[in-house]
This record gives sequence, structure tokens and C-alpha cells, in this order.
Amino acid sequence: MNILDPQGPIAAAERTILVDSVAIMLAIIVPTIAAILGFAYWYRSSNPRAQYQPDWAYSGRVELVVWAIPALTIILLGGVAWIGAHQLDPARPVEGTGQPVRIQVVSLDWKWLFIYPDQRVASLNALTVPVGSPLQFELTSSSVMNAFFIPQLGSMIYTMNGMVTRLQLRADTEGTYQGLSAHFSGDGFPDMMFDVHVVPQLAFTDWVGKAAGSSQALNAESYGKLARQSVGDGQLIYRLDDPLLFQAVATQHIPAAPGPSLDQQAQVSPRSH
Amino acid sequence: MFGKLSWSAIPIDQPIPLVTGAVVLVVIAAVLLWVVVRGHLPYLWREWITSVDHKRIGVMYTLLACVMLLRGFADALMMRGQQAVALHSQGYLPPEHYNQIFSAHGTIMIFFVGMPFVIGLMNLVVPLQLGVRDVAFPTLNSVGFWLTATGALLVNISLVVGEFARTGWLPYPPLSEMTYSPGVGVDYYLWSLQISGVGTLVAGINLVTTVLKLRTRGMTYLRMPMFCWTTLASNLLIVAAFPILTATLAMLILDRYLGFHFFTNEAGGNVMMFMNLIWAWGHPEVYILVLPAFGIFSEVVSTFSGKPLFGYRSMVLATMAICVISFMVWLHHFFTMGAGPNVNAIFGIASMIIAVPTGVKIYNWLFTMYMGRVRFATPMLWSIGFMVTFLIGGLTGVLVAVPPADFLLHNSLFLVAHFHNVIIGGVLFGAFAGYTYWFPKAFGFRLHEGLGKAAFWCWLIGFYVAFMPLYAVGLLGMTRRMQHYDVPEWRPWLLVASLGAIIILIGIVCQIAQLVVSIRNRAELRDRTGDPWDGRSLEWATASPPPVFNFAIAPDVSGEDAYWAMKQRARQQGMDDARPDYRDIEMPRNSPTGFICAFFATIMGFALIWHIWWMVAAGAIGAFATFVVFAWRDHDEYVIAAADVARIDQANTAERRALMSGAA
Amino acid sequence: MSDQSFEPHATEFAPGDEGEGQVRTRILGYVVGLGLAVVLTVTSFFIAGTDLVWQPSIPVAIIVLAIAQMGVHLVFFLHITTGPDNTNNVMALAFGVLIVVLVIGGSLWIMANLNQNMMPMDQIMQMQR
Amino acid sequence: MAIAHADPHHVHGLDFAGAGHAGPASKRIVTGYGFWIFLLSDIVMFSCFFAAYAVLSGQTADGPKGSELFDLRSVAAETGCLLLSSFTCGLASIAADERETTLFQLAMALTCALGLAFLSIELREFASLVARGAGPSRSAFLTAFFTLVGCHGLHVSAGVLWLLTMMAQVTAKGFRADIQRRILCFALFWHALDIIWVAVFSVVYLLGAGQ
Ligand code: HEA
Ligand code: HEA
Ligand code: CUA
Ligand SMILES: [Cu+2]
Repeated sequence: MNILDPQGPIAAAERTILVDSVAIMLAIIVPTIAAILGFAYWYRSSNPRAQYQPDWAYSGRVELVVWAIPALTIILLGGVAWIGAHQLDPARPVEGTGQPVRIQVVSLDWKWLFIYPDQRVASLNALTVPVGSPLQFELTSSSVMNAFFIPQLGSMIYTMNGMVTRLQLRADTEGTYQGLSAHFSGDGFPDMMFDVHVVPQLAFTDWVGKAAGSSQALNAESYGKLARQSVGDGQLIYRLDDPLLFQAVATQHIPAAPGPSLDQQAQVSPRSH
Repeated sequence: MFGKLSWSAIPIDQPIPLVTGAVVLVVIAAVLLWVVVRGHLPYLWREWITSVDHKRIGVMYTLLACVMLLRGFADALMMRGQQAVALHSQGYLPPEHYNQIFSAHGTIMIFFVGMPFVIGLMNLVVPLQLGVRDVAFPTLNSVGFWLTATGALLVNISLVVGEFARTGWLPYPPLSEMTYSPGVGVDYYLWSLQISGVGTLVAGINLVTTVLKLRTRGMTYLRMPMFCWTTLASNLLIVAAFPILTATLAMLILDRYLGFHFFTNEAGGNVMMFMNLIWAWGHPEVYILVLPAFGIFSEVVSTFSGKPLFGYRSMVLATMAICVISFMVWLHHFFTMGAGPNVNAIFGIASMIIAVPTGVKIYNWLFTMYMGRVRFATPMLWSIGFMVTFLIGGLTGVLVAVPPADFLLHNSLFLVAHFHNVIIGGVLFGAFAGYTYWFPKAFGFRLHEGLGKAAFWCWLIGFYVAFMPLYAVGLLGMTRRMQHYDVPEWRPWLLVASLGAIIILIGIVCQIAQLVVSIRNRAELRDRTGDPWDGRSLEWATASPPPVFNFAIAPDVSGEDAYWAMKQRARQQGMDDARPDYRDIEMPRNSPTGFICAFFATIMGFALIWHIWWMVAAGAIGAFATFVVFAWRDHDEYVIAAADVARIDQANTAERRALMSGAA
Repeated sequence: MSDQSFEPHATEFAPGDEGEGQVRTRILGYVVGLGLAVVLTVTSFFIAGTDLVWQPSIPVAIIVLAIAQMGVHLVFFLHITTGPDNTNNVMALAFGVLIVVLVIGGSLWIMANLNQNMMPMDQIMQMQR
Repeated sequence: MAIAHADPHHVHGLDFAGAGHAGPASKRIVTGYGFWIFLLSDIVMFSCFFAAYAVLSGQTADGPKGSELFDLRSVAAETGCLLLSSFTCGLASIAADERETTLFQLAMALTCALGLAFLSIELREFASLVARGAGPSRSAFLTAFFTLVGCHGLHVSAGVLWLLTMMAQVTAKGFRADIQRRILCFALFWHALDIIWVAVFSVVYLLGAGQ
């Protein structure tokens, strides 16, 4: 999950910006720290060699420098921020090889649902994507806010009920990575980790085939059951019965999930791990 | 009859809060009993509880902050302990408890530690520095303090009766709406903050008016000590920002209590509006905390370098710039919500711009030490520790202000490390510097230096050991508020962090020991000059502790660093022996209004939390009646006769003169 | 704060104070204020209900009139003027107005931007239709 | 630019005019100023409700829109009450300065009556909305509407309570200096409510009716 070990272009660019910004700032922070310690040490009252000028409290030249240096640094960093914010805008399309894959993400209490509307499949708590393809996410939430985040692919984004946020990523190396919710969403929040399987294009097609043949179907009814609070449901695959399910959730045609209910608390203790 | 309240509200099945609560109760009962048995109650009532003296109120604010620090720290230790063990396991704290703990920790630390600490110091010091007798509205000042205490009390009641919020220190809806948080926890949060928020607003109005309208003769704006300037800036932020908090929490209250739809998922509510409004308050809030600390460092660095503050005017400009710009950056707390790139970039750049005036401040302190004579007393150690530590926290702050970097770091433990870095390294170190610096002024004796230094080193080292690992684990992708986790690579860092918390604990023990030892040895540590540090501003021109009226003769100011100038003059021309022209002094009378108001506010708050409507009405009527009765009284002032003023002042200055001439 | 008033400031006003005025002129001040306020209010209400003006300009006109009327109230009822004796009061007002503008303006901008970015797909399509 | 607004040392021209700063201000100025600051903070609070209203005013959840609900005639009547009451409140201030007890009580009583008239019209409006099923829980728009307008109404109610207390105090104690200061603050409060009402009727009712 190391942010400094990116596996896609977005994460890589963000990592670079992160490291560069730190470097730019260190160039001014390190000398400042050195000066603080140096001045404090040299001008200690027990040092007879240090000069003492009890009235020296103004110098136009020093003033100019101390306003100018931080200002210039910030102009530089501000430029980085401006360009970065535009180039890495989460909704901005990403280039890639192969077909773009549309993935609709619903954060549930407390699990993740991934819907592949074009492939007519869906999965729970595990995201399978082909390597190199642009990944076009649309995200919403069944109830409370969450944040969708795969540290090694970059750019987290909030999920909110009744709204659709957009995110574009790409994974460049095959492997299995971890994703999580980066915004606190209640008691089961730490269990919202999910696996991200980055697989070759062909393997992805295989996986889609397998899911399409799954005995589990995802439709309004099974969604309604999923939306209830629970943890530890494991990873499942579905064939997608209702391709407009995501729209129905996002437009609140399926109302927001009910939250804790008394009978349910008795049945499924969130603690059953 | 009792609304939602029933015996089941007391968490019999959860030993940890219950035992903690019981211990706290026993301690409080024991203290009360001791007070009553020793016959201290009338004294406490007369001299403290009903006091409207800004110095007493300042001390009480600070005391409240210190007590709440212990509570907040207990929470912090529990969190560090939980995360140290909760790999592949539930640890020892179930989620419903862990979630209450980080929410309570954040709430308490910001509202009931940070705020009262800085407000207390401002209350204590600003009128003295301005050379006046009290703040603008002494009785309201007492009301403000007691309402803050009410808020703190309510938060702590939630430990034993019911539960606290499980929604973080800022209760984001819809999680905090009735649907998803049906318990009383969020209500405890809301009402304690509404009540203490009124108190804070009152304190803010009071201090703004004091600085702008009550300055002694000759104290022009540009002769005010830096701490007065930062007080002005910080309190302007309070009066401008706290109403936003009040309005936002009121909306959430309406949603929860009356089925309104500001932030619900249903009927067109909009959760993003909450985020937007709460941060429009929340960002200025962090500068409300840190600006007074900047003022304290300005005083301390200049005093212990034996030089005036370098670049005073540019400090003033920087302070006011921070004050205004802090209102233009709030979106940086939700870069990842999906606003467009222009919005993100503009707010990101605005956030970075604050680094410029802040940097100017750092450099001005640096050049205050330059060609000075730096004495490493404890307050100065805290200041140097601050300068170094805060730079690192500021760096990471500017880093998360770069939107693409924040897309990776938002809500991570890296962010947690950032804000502890600026809050502990900035606000808390500042509060401790101010505490050691002004303690002799408030009580007439100094704090033990050795233990103070020991505390400083433990804190400094403990801080780095506790929070640097969090930066690392944040880069490893760990988010905040995790009750357990399944990633083994995180574990070592979290273990180191717990070790750091323990080193901090040792620092705290040193601080408590310091206080105890100093009280024991107060005879040796006594300060008879009123000026133990060779100070520069007017608070050192009067006795320690100062008489109720602060100054027998209102000082006349003719330049910056007023008291320093007076001392210079005295050294050159000798003390002037003419007997001053003492006059009668009118002082505001003590009043129980604040305490009684807070009493009714507590009742009302508690009743509102538990939906006990008749009790709500009773509390409201009681509070209104208190105000009318207060408004009805005929004598709100008493007179100290000129002869008494003369007697007190002569006694004070006699000792000082004797000492000064003895030293010469 | 008691006897801190060594020399009462002849040069400063409390907000709302008018200084030493003749009763007649003071009453006149309120009459003028009331008159102006009534005229502005009536205009506002009239514009809101009429077809005589170009419709899209109506909201702008109403806002402008409201601002004007607030100014009238400030000057004639609250006696906040720009005279030197009132400087501190005006500074405070300016700070307050700045904050109000930042909070309202900032919120509307942010929220408009977010709402636009987050509309569910079919709503976007509805809008394109 | 923004800095200049917040930077009170721009008034130092004043301070330096004489022999420097003259010392603490009089109690009347201090009290009035403190209250002025409070009023500004209150206005900031209202600005949040206005912002919420502006954001939520389109969210009718398929319920009624503003233009279907608002009755501009009663709004005009409310406005008339408040404007007149501001005038009578001004008369009361003058009477207080001149220590004219009867005139003061009369003007205050009139102010109170106008305030109550305002409140009763507003309550009637609220009641009829609720009766028509357009209560605050109907939609986010109505939530924001009731909160904004109701908050102003609550302020007016508090003002009436304060006003009555002041009348009683003047009867019992006469025009003592501290009571005069409170009258000054009350007048400021009452006039400030008017300013907020101007914003309310413009933004909520007039603009809302057009939608
Ligand atoms: C006292 C408290 C305090 C202070 C002073 C600061 C100071 C700063 N903070 Fe911090 N912040 C918090 C408390 C504080 N913060 C808290 C509590 C949160 C999290 C709340 C939550 O989510 O729960 C937070 C979160 C937070 C975020 C949100 C991140 C996120 O949620 O993803 C951001 C983003 O921009 C940010 C930025 C900054 C910046 C730019 C500063 C700047 O003011 C720092 C400026 C200082 C310096 C830079 C150092 C000195 C300067 C120089 C020596 C000059 C030269 C240097 C340069 C040119 C770089 N902070
Ligand atoms: C003022 C603010 C403040 C302070 C001082 C602290 C201090 C500490 N905090 Fe806190 N913290 C927050 C504000 C603060 N925190 C906030 C806002 C959050 C976010 C909450 C949320 O997620 O919603 C947070 C969250 C937070 C977490 C995050 C949990 C998570 O998200 O997973 C952790 C984890 O360990 C933590 C730890 C600590 C530790 C170890 C300290 C230590 O440094 C503790 C230090 C101890 C003391 C401060 C007390 C000592 C002093 C005295 C007792 C005075 C002695 C007496 C005299 C002077 C006489 N904090
Ligand atoms: Cu959040 Cu749309
Ligand atoms: Cu911030």
C-alpha cells in the first residue's frame, strides 16, 4: 500500500509532485532550522565572543529578504499546484491501451460494490481490472460518506448518496493491491478494505465470463439486502440483472440505506468477524 | 417524565468508561469533601467562583484546560495502545468505544484544552499589558468562562450517562443524522459545543473591545505588545467564525430534533453544505488557536534575547494578513470531494500563501535572537523547540495544500501527523511557554526550572518519537480512525508511536511534579520584584500577583516596550521619589451571574440531550430570570479608597525598591 | 473598567450614537430615513411584481435596491457614517461585511461547482435535452 | 487590500493627532462598541442561513415552490410594521436621551405593538404553510426557508422581551446611566433586525416569488 511505490500513471505523477514539493520546501526549511539552532547557540548569554546590540530591531534589507524568499517559494509551489490540480483532476480522462473499462462503485455499510455496466457483471469487495486500460469510475454511496482509495493507483475521491463523483485511473503492473475507505463511516469502517486484482486483458475477459455465469444475481432486491449494515461478507461475484441499478441508487430512486435497525443489530452483530 | 433517559443509559457492561467515570466521580467528590470540611467553600465562592477579576478568570480557564488535557491525554494513550495491538484482531477496545474515544479526544483537545488555554492566557495578560484595570465586560467574562466549563462538564457526563458521539471531532452528516446515529452521543456533542460556543463568543467580543477601546494613555496601536496584536487578530477570528459554527450545528440540531432536511439524504438535503460551512469555521479555528501562541513566542523570544522584537511592524502586518487570509482557504479540507480543478487550485494556492506571513514571523524571531543575549530559561526552550518543530509541521501543511499531493494524503495518518505537529509544536508549546513565563506574575513565585526543563525535553523527544512514525505510516497508506487493521507493515511504526506517547507521559508527570514542588518551595521561588525575567511590557510593572486594580496609577506610555523604557529611565535618573497622586478606584463587584447561568445551562443542555422537555423549560426560565435579576441590581461597583490604594501600592513598591537598590 | 475614563473621548462615538444633536434635527433624521426606506421598499416590491421591466434584470435590481436600503438603515438609523469619529465602528463593519461576502460568495461558488460536477448521469442528460 | 480592512491601525491618524492615545474610552462607547461587535457576529450567523437557503432553495423534493407559497401582500404588511417600528424605536432613543419618560414609554409601547403585529403575521403565515402540508420537513427548500425566516422571527421575539424589560427598568429606576447604555444597545439591536429583514424579503420573498 506504499504511496511511494506507485503502480499507475496517476499515482506516479502524484508521487512525483509530492516528492518535488517536499524538496523545494526543504531547500528553505533546512537552512532556517540550522539558522535557528545556530543563532540560539552562538548568541547564548554565556558566550563572551558574541556581539550584543540591545537596540537592533529593524533592518529594511532583512525585511525585504524575509518577505521575498517565502513569497518566491510559494509562487513556485503555487505553479505546481495550479498545473497539478488541472492535469490530475480526478475526472480528467486517462490514456491507455485497450478498451476503457467503466466501473460503477457503490460504498455500502461496510463493503464495496463494483458494477461493470458494460460487462453486465458486478463484484463485492474485490475489484478486478485489466492492466493498462483506462479505468473510468463513477462513484456513489448507499448511505453515509466514504472515500474510495487505492493508494498505489492514486487519487482518492469521496462517495456520497444522491451524488456521483468521477475518477479516472490506470494500473500498469499486474498484481494484487489493496484499496480501502479513507473516510470514516461508522463502526464497520476499518473492515472496508478491498483487493484490487490487476490482471492481463485476457484474464479479465475470463473473469467477466466467470462472473456472468455466477449463480448470484445483482438486482434491486439483492442490492436491498446488501445495503443493510454488516461486515465480513467476503468477496463475491454477481451477474448484473439490472444494468441501471447504479443510476437508481445515485438518483435516490432506491432510497438511502436504513442504517442501524434494532432487529438487525440483534441478528448481525457487526462484531462477528 | 425523563425523556429518553433510563437506567440503561449507564454503561454497566462496559468496564472501561464506567471505571474511568467512577474514578473521576470519586476524585471530584473527595475534592469537594475536602473543600467543605476544611471550610474553604466560602473562600472559593467569594474569591473565585463569583470573581469577575480578569486574572482570576484567566487562571480558572487555564486550570480547566489543564484538567481537560489530562482527560484528552488519557484518550490519546488508549488510542495508541489500541492501534499497537489491533493487528488482525479487535484489540481491547470495541469499535463503538474506540470511535467515541477519537471523537472525544479531538473535541476535548480543540474546544476544552486549546481554546481555554489560550483564552485564559489572553484574559490574564492582555489587560495588564494594556495598562488597564480589567477587561471591557467583567461580568460577561465570568459568564463566558462558566459556559465553557458547562460544555466541558457535559462532554464528561457522557462518559457515565449515555455515550459520546462516534462521528469524529466534526460530525459529518449523514453519519451524524438521526438515521445513522440514533443514540444521544451526537446530541451530547452538539449541545456542549453550542453552550461553550456562546461562552467563546462572549470572550471574543470582550477581548476585541478591550484591545480596541481600553488602552492606557499613550498606548497607541503601534505601541501595543505583540501579544495584544495577536489577541486582537485571534478574537476577531472568534467573533467572525464562531457564529458560523453555531449556525451549522444549529442546522444539524434541527435535522436531528425536528426532522428538518439540511443535510439528510432525503428530501433534497445536501451533505456537502455541512462540510463547506463547518470548515468555513474550522480553518479559521486553527489560527484562533495558533495566533495567541505566536504572540506568546514574540514576548518570550524578545524578553529572553534582551532585545526588542525584530521588525515589529512587519509582525503586525503578518498577523493581520494571517487573520484575513485564513478566511479564504477552507476548501483545502475537502479537495477530494470532487470540485473542479479551478476551485481546488485557487484554494490550494490561497492556503500556501499563509506560509509567507508565517515565515516572516519565524524569521523575525530568528533575527530577534540575532545579536541578542539568549538566556535558555524554560519559556525560551519551549520557544526554540516550537520554531524547529513548527517548521516541519508547516512544511507538511503546505504539502497537503497541493491538491494532487492531498489526493494521496487526505485523511491519512500523515495528515494526523501534520496537525499534531502544528498543534503540539505550535499551540501547546506556546501555551506551556506562556504558562511558565506568566506563572510568577499570576501567583508571585516561579516554577521549578529543573523539572520544567526535564518536562520540555521529554515532550520534545516524545513528540518526535510519537508523531514522526505517523508520517511514515501515512505514506504506507494507513488512514485515520482505524480501530483495527490487517496490514503487518504498519505495526512497527505504530509500536514506536506508542513509545513516544509514553515519553510524553513522562513529560506530563514532570510537569505535575514541577507544579507540586514549586508550590512546596514557593518561599524560595518567591518573586518580590514583580519582574522575574527582566521583562519589557507593562505586566511586569506591577506587583506579582498584581493587586485587584492592577495598577495604582494608570501608566503613561511613550513608546514600544513600555516597561523596558521605564526601567532604562529609572536606571539613568534614579527612581523618582515623589509620592504619586493616589485616587479612589472603582472596581466591578463580584457576581454569581456566570455561575448561576452555567448551572441553568447545564440543566438545559442535559435535558435537551435526553429530550426532557419540562426541564428544558425550567432551565430556560431560570437563565432568563438570572439575567433580569442581574440587570436589576443597583450597585455593580465598589470603591477602593485612595488611602487603601496608597497602602497597598507602597507595600508593593517598597519591597521592590529595597530589592532593586540592594542589587545595585 | 470603572474609572478608566480619564478624559472622555470627545472624538469617538459609540455605534448608534449621534452625538449632541438638536431634537428636531434628530427626529428629522429618522423621518428622512423612514422616507427613503419606504421608497426603496416600495420600488422593490413593485419591480418584483411588474412586467414593465426586462425580466432577467429583476433579480439584479432587487439585490441592488436591498443593498441601498441597508445603507440607508445603517446611516439614518444606526448612525454609522464615515466621519473620523466613527472610524472604528466602520472598520468593524467593513470586517464584518468582508466575512459575510467571503462566506456567502465562497459557499455559493464551491457548492455550485460541486453540484455541477456531481450530478448523476441521467440528470446531465436531462439537462442536455 | 483585504488587510487594510482588518487593520485598525489605519485609524492612528486619530491617535497621533493629539498627545498620543488618550486612554480608555468611556463606558458608553465601550458598551456600544462591544454590542456592535456582537451584532456583526450575529449577521455572520445569518449569512450562513442565507447561504444555506441559496443552496437549497431549488431542492423542493417535488413539493411546492416558493412562488406557489408566498403571499407578497402579507410580506409587505410585515415590512411596513418593521419599518415603522424602527422609526418609533428611534423616537424612543431620542426620548431616552432627553429623559422624557412618558414619550419614551409611549414610543416603546408602539414599537412593541408593531413588533408583535409583525410576529403575528409571520406566525399566521407559518401556520397556514404547515396546514397546507408545506412544513419545514417537507423539503430542503422549506427547511431552509423556515430556519432563515424563523431565526429572524426568534430575534424579534427576543427583542420584544428585551424591550419590555427596558420599559420596566425605566419605570422602576429611571434613566440611570447603565440603563441608558442598555437602551442604546437595544436600539442597535432593533435596527439591525430591520437590516436583516431587508435581506430576507428581498432574497427570500421577492426573488423567491419570481422563481
Ligand atoms: C494550529 C493548528 C494548525 C496550523 C497552524 C495549521 C497550519 C497549516 N495547515 Fe493545517 N490542519 C490543522 C491544524 C493546523 N494547520 C488541523 C487540525 C487539520 C485537520 C483537521 C481534520 O481533518 O480533522 C489540518 C489540516 C490541513 C489540511 C487539510 C488536509 C486534508 O484534510 O487532506 C491542509 C491542506 O491544505 C492544511 C494546510 C495547512 C497550511 C498550509 C498551514 C500553514 O499555516 C503552515 C504555514 C507555516 C509554515 C509553512 C512554516 C513556516 C514558514 C517558513 C519558514 C517560510 C518558508 C516556507 C515555505 C515557503 C514553505 N492543514
Ligand atoms: C489540541 C489538540 C490536540 C492535542 C494536544 C492532541 C494530542 C495528542 N493526540 Fe490527538 N487529535 C486531535 C487533537 C489533538 N491531539 C484531533 C482534532 C484529532 C482528530 C480526531 C478525529 O479523528 O476526529 C486527534 C486525533 C488523534 C489520533 C488519531 C486517531 C486516528 O485517527 O486513528 C491519535 C492517535 O494516536 C492522537 C494522539 C494524540 C497524542 C498521543 C497526543 C499527545 O500529544 C497527548 C499529549 C498530552 C497532553 C496534551 C496532556 C499533557 C499536559 C498536561 C496534563 C498539563 C499538565 C499540567 C500542568 C501544566 C500543570 N490524536
Ligand atoms: Cu458531494 Cu455531490
Ligand atoms: Cu485548514
